[in-house]
Amino acid sequence: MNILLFAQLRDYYGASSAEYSDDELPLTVEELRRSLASRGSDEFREALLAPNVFCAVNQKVVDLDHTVRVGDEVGFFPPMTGG
Amino acid sequence: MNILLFAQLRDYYGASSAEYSDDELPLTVEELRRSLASRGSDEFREALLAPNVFCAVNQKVVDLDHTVRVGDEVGFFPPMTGG
Amino acid sequence: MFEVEISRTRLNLSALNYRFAEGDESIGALVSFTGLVRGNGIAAIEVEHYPGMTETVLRKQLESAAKRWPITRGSIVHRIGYLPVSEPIVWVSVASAHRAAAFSACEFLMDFLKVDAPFWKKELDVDGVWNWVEARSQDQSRASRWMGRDAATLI
Amino acid sequence: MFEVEISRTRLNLSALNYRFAEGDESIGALVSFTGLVRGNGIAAIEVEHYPGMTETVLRKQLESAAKRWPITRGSIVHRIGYLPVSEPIVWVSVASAHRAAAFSACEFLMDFLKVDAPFWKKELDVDGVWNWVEARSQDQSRASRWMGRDAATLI
Repeated sequence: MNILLFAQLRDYYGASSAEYSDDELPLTVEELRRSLASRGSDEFREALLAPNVFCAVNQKVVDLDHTVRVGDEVGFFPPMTGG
Repeated sequence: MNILLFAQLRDYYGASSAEYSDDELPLTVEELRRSLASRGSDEFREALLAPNVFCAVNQKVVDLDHTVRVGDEVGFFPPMTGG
Repeated sequence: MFEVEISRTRLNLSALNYRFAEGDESIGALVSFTGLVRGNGIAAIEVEHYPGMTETVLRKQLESAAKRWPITRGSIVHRIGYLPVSEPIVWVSVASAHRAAAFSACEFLMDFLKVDAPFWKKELDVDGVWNWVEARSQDQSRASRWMGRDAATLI
Repeated sequence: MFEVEISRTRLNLSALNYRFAEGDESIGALVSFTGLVRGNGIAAIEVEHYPGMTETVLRKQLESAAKRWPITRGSIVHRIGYLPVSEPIVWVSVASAHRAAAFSACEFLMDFLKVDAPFWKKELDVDGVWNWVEARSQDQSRASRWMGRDAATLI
């Protein structure tokens, strides 16, 4: 699975997506977030674990207890600032 | 004095203004309105005496007890329907 | 920059919009209202006004809006004369740093234009008969909403 | 007619406005919002988005607006990429028979676009440094105003 990262999260991670092994799924969004956070810099970890980070599964914003399954598209991003 | 008439009031009166003798001034707007109403057709009288008719003195909407003096610009008109 | 214009000729919305936003870096939000002649059983309308009074009333409405909200620019352009269906009757535009003030001021201006600016419309029906348009009570009640409200609660 | 467009090139407001109102005689009111890059100490912004999700979210917002208010058309066009000061970022336009629905729907769309559509902005400051824009809590509270309100009370 490819986890998509946007804005600050992408900048801190240094890439717009992170590879993640399908073997570890299913996981909740929160479990996935903690696991992914441990892979990056301090800056990245802090930004990803911030309480206002959003997760979208299949392009829909979901809660932290949502279950991520094989084949899902997952994205993490900070609060939106369009318009 | 020329009293300006707009929309239905002008149509019913048959002219866009009505001559009025300065000698009769000052009068309240209501006195002026009743006096003017007696000069026109039944249709005109009814339209001018309708409770929702507006009077502007010097291009400002005023109440019926406002006093009209020599030199004032007076206009009567139905509720506005712009925009 | 507050402008009022009464126009005998077709409103050029592109030109109006283009010109309106230019040259002020503090502007972050533009809200524009365009009123069009609806074709509900009519062929055209004719609009008349009270020259002089109209401009005064509209300029005062722009001043009132500027006192209630931090708006940078405001413009009201109103057509008079003969207008076929779908033709623009009125264009009201407000510019501000932020959108809340621009939305509120634009709606406020339209609500008061409807009830306080001396314009009158008649409609040409499909049988070729002209009928004066009756004032709508909803317009009066929409304008009343703004009375006595604290400007701050609307931003 | 509900349209969503993500544009890499400068928004042509004249063309957007012109095209939007054409060909529907039932339309009596158009309300348009244009967001511009404000020059408060910055030289430019850069906007990125989540392709695919953005379009889905904006289309759903148009559908929500159409459920709450009797709107005839709705269009959201949002820029991405590098935008200098005063350049239009977003254009939201709503057409309806009457103005109340058009004003409410347009403001509703902007309020939710700000908090629910996956766009992110960074600003280039006068020292040439890029800074990510922080979300504003006011935007969240403006969007919350629409929650649980009966659509009828807003018309």
